[in-house]
Amino acid sequence: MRRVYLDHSATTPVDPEVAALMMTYYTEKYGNPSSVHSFGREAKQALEEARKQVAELIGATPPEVTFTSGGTEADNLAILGAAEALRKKGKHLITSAIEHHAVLETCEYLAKNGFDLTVVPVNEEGILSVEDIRQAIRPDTILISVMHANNEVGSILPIAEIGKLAKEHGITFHVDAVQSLGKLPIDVNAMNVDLLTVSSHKIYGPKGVGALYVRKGVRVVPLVHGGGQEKKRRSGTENTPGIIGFGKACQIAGQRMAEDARHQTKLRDKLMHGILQRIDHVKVNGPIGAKRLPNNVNVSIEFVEGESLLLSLDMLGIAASSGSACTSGSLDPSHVLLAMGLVHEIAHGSLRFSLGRQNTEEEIDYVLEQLPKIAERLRMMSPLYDQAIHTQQAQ
Amino acid sequence: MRRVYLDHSATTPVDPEVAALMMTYYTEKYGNPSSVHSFGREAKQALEEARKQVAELIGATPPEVTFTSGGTEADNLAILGAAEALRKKGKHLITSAIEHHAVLETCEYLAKNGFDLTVVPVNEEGILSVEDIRQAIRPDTILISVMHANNEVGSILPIAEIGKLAKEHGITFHVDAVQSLGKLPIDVNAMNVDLLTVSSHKIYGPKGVGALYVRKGVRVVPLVHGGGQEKKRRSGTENTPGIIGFGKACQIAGQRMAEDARHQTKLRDKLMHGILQRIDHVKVNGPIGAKRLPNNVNVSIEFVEGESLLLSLDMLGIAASSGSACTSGSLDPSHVLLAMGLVHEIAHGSLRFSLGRQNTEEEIDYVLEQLPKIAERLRMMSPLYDQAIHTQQAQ
Amino acid sequence: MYSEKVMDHFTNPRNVGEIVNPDGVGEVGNAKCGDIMRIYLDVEGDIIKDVKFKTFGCGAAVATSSMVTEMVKGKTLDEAMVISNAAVAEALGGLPPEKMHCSNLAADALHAAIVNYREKQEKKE
Amino acid sequence: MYSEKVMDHFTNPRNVGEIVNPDGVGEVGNAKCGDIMRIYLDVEGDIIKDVKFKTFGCGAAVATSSMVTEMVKGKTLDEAMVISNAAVAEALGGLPPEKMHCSNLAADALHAAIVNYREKQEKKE
Ligand SMILES: Cc1ncc(COP(=O)(O)O)c(C=O)c1O
Ligand SMILES: Cc1ncc(COP(=O)(O)O)c(C=O)c1O
Repeated sequence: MRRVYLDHSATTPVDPEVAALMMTYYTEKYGNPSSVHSFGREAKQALEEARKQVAELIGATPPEVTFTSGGTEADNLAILGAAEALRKKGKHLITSAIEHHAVLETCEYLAKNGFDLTVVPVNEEGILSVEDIRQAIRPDTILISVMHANNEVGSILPIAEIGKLAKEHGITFHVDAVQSLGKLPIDVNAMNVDLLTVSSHKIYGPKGVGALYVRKGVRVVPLVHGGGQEKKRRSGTENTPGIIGFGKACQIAGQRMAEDARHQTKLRDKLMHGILQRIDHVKVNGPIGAKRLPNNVNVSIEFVEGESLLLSLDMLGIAASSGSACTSGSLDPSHVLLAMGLVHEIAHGSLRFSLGRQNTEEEIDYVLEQLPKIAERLRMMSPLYDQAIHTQQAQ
Repeated sequence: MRRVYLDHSATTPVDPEVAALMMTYYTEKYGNPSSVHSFGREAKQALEEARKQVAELIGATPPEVTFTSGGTEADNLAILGAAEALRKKGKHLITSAIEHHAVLETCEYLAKNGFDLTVVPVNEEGILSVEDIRQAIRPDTILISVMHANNEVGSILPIAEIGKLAKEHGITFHVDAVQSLGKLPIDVNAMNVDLLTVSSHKIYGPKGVGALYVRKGVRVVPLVHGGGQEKKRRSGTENTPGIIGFGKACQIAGQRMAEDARHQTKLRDKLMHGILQRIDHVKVNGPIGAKRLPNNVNVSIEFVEGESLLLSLDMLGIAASSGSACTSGSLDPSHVLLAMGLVHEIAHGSLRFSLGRQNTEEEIDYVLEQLPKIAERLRMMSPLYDQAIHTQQAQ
Repeated sequence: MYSEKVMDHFTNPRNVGEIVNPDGVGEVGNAKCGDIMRIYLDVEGDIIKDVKFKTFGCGAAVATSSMVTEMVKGKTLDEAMVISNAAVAEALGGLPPEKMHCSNLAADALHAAIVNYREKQEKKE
Repeated sequence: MYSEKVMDHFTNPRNVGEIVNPDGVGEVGNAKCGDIMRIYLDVEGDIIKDVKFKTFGCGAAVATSSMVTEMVKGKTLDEAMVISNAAVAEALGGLPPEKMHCSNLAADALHAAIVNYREKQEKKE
């Protein structure tokens, strides 16, 4: 069966060049980078090369990059680690309503353990106002954590402005850049970021690898204790093949960023407009144009439920995702869509297509051919649809 | 140049069959196991298969296995997580003097944060007495953490007896089985273990993957917050290819355990006896015979320093390790050797060879041919050697 | 995730649609929680002659709706009243645990339709 | 880890050995910390005619010992006294940071040997 993968914000395939490089480090250059011998030294050298590659993509210096087991751990290390390091200075944290669970849950864990948390709202496009952050700042604010781009609706947040504000107030600033890495230029200095989370498996690197940028001079208390690897910031035998793969993926992403953005923006707009043309009662979620990630399409198909859409697409080989409660394992639909003011029934019907390097126009045509039929079929089954149609006709 | 890898306790090469399987999950079956679509489902299915494979090797049920980013994280999750979960019950922890840093440092972190810690000593073979554990137990003891086999000297500890004791007293029992997995039979039920740490890269699986066995009914507070993966015990997108590799490595290790042990015991004894025959003033560290891991050789070559030995071996392509301070990054030699009562100068001269599946008799012959020359050369340089020889002659 | 039988009922749902002037209608759920099921009944004597459904919800919601209609067509109302959500799930070869509570409401919708029918009958009498 | 020059001095250490009846001997370090360096001097007038070392220690310890002997052979005692550990490390093309303190003591051993020589001379006088 034909398979069209449009869920790159969930995870990406590993670039074949990256995978081939990793293979070498699994089976041949398999030394432990802490070892004195040549097996260890060749691993160590490659590890440091990867650190350089990651640093380069975000405008950092290599010693400021700490490797972790992924974006989630990096978010936790940033937030728990900075809060612990700064707890004598204050106990107030600021974050946004549309952060990833890795940030929100961690902030909420702290809120339950003696810290105060302000969650700044977003507008209907999924963007927060810098003014709201300014208003939230208190004398005891120690940390602001705001994502660079949102994983569900692709909204891009005004990080540089928040960074300026945080710097003025001497507040540590953490940015979750998992979704923007490789898609938008990142410069930790120009953006005045102190801590920045990145993850490998969203940029054609392997799963289970991420990194936290920690600005020189900023302290984070480690989460994991042991052998003292990663300059004592993160103990545990380094996942060298994974890290090396991540480094390579960063290098490739840096080289291809403009080309990738151009390609994906084109497909994005084709898909978004195509859906709006072919299906009525569709709402676009997130901003339109430059404030949106080049690879994100998010629409709500009214009167139908997200998981049903996903299953129907899946039977045709099309992989997408939804903010429906049924796909999140919780009883509520996506907190991001709700924070943007969507009513529950529309949030339940949300559908995210996230594009990748390998997608083609032809694949988009296939989706545009199939999706209207699916929506039609599910709407014919939906008690909400005839209600709405009747109401409309009555008006 | 010829390369002989004898540092398998530091890390192992990935089994080619394991690596090939992982490759598929990097580049083809790359879905996120949380996704609804077929890419997600095939990843999820393989993940659960791996959970079964790991569970099987330790006599557990699959839901009792939580995947982590390695042995270090699993040790931390066990100790920090159980201590946090049980802090209302008591605050006393017991561990041994020869644990890995991942356990010792974590226990010491807790000791600095309101818990009491008893570190039970070991004898000159690197084995503790169950009686000492019994003596250490207090009414408020909540956790005992003892390793199954030591990574430096290969001593095997009386886990089943400690498990019995812990159970009698209703104390949670954690075992670091990183070095014994695949080498010794493990049965969490027969051994009365509540929490058990394993790591993939010591058994021909990939680095950056491990697991914590958590007995049904035992609670550990998570270290990492977020999307709620691994039944909320460990958030973060699962490292599916790594986990699948680990599962496969467990399966292979289970099948080969007896054969591996036979092969490595033979090489171990050949190497150990060969060194004793060919070099004078050599001390064996750790037990001799059945209480020693099949793949561990640890000797102190008196009057010479460990790193010099390693470098000299490395120049001949032989990879080994040492408990010398110079290789640990600290100012003291191995805490394990010191706990066994070795004087500093002898601990500094320790040399560990850890054998693996692929090692051959011929490789051992090569080491036995080269090592005496190296020892001789370094001793000729050593001010301790002529002192000792003069003292001896004077007697 | 879903069994083959669930996927079959999701892909080819039985008895989907409306009955014009039904003898009974039942609806459960709400859009907030993401599942709404409506069941229409045509009753002759004590027998369910025809049954149709409309459902807004996930795969499990559609499949349980479809399954329940198949299970009760031709049955007496009393027989239909004792069919539980669990029985529907079982007839589908099981549901994922997280779907057992929120999306497994089709029997409730059926029961609501029967109650609605009986209420109407009482009024007539 | 180590530069080529360090490895060269480790592999082919210059001036390793003892001087029988040396004019001066210096020793620093102790076995506890893992590094002991002993330096023997043969002095003629003010000039270091011969120098030998024995070292127990890591690669850096051996290499710095070897390097310092090479640096001072033929030099005056005063010239030798101003050679620092840092200068030895630099002559080796640098050392890993963690080796700069614990294993970089060869100049100290040399200085101790010179002091020993001078003390002996004073006694003779
Ligand atoms: C914005 C954002 N932050 C954090 C994460 C977590 O990263 P990881 O999947 O590497 O744990 C993700 C992806 O799941 C994400 O999209
Ligand atoms: C006994 C023991 N425990 C824990 C660890 C840590 O495991 P990992 O290297 O997977 O972090 C190791 C290995 O380094 C070990 O030998």
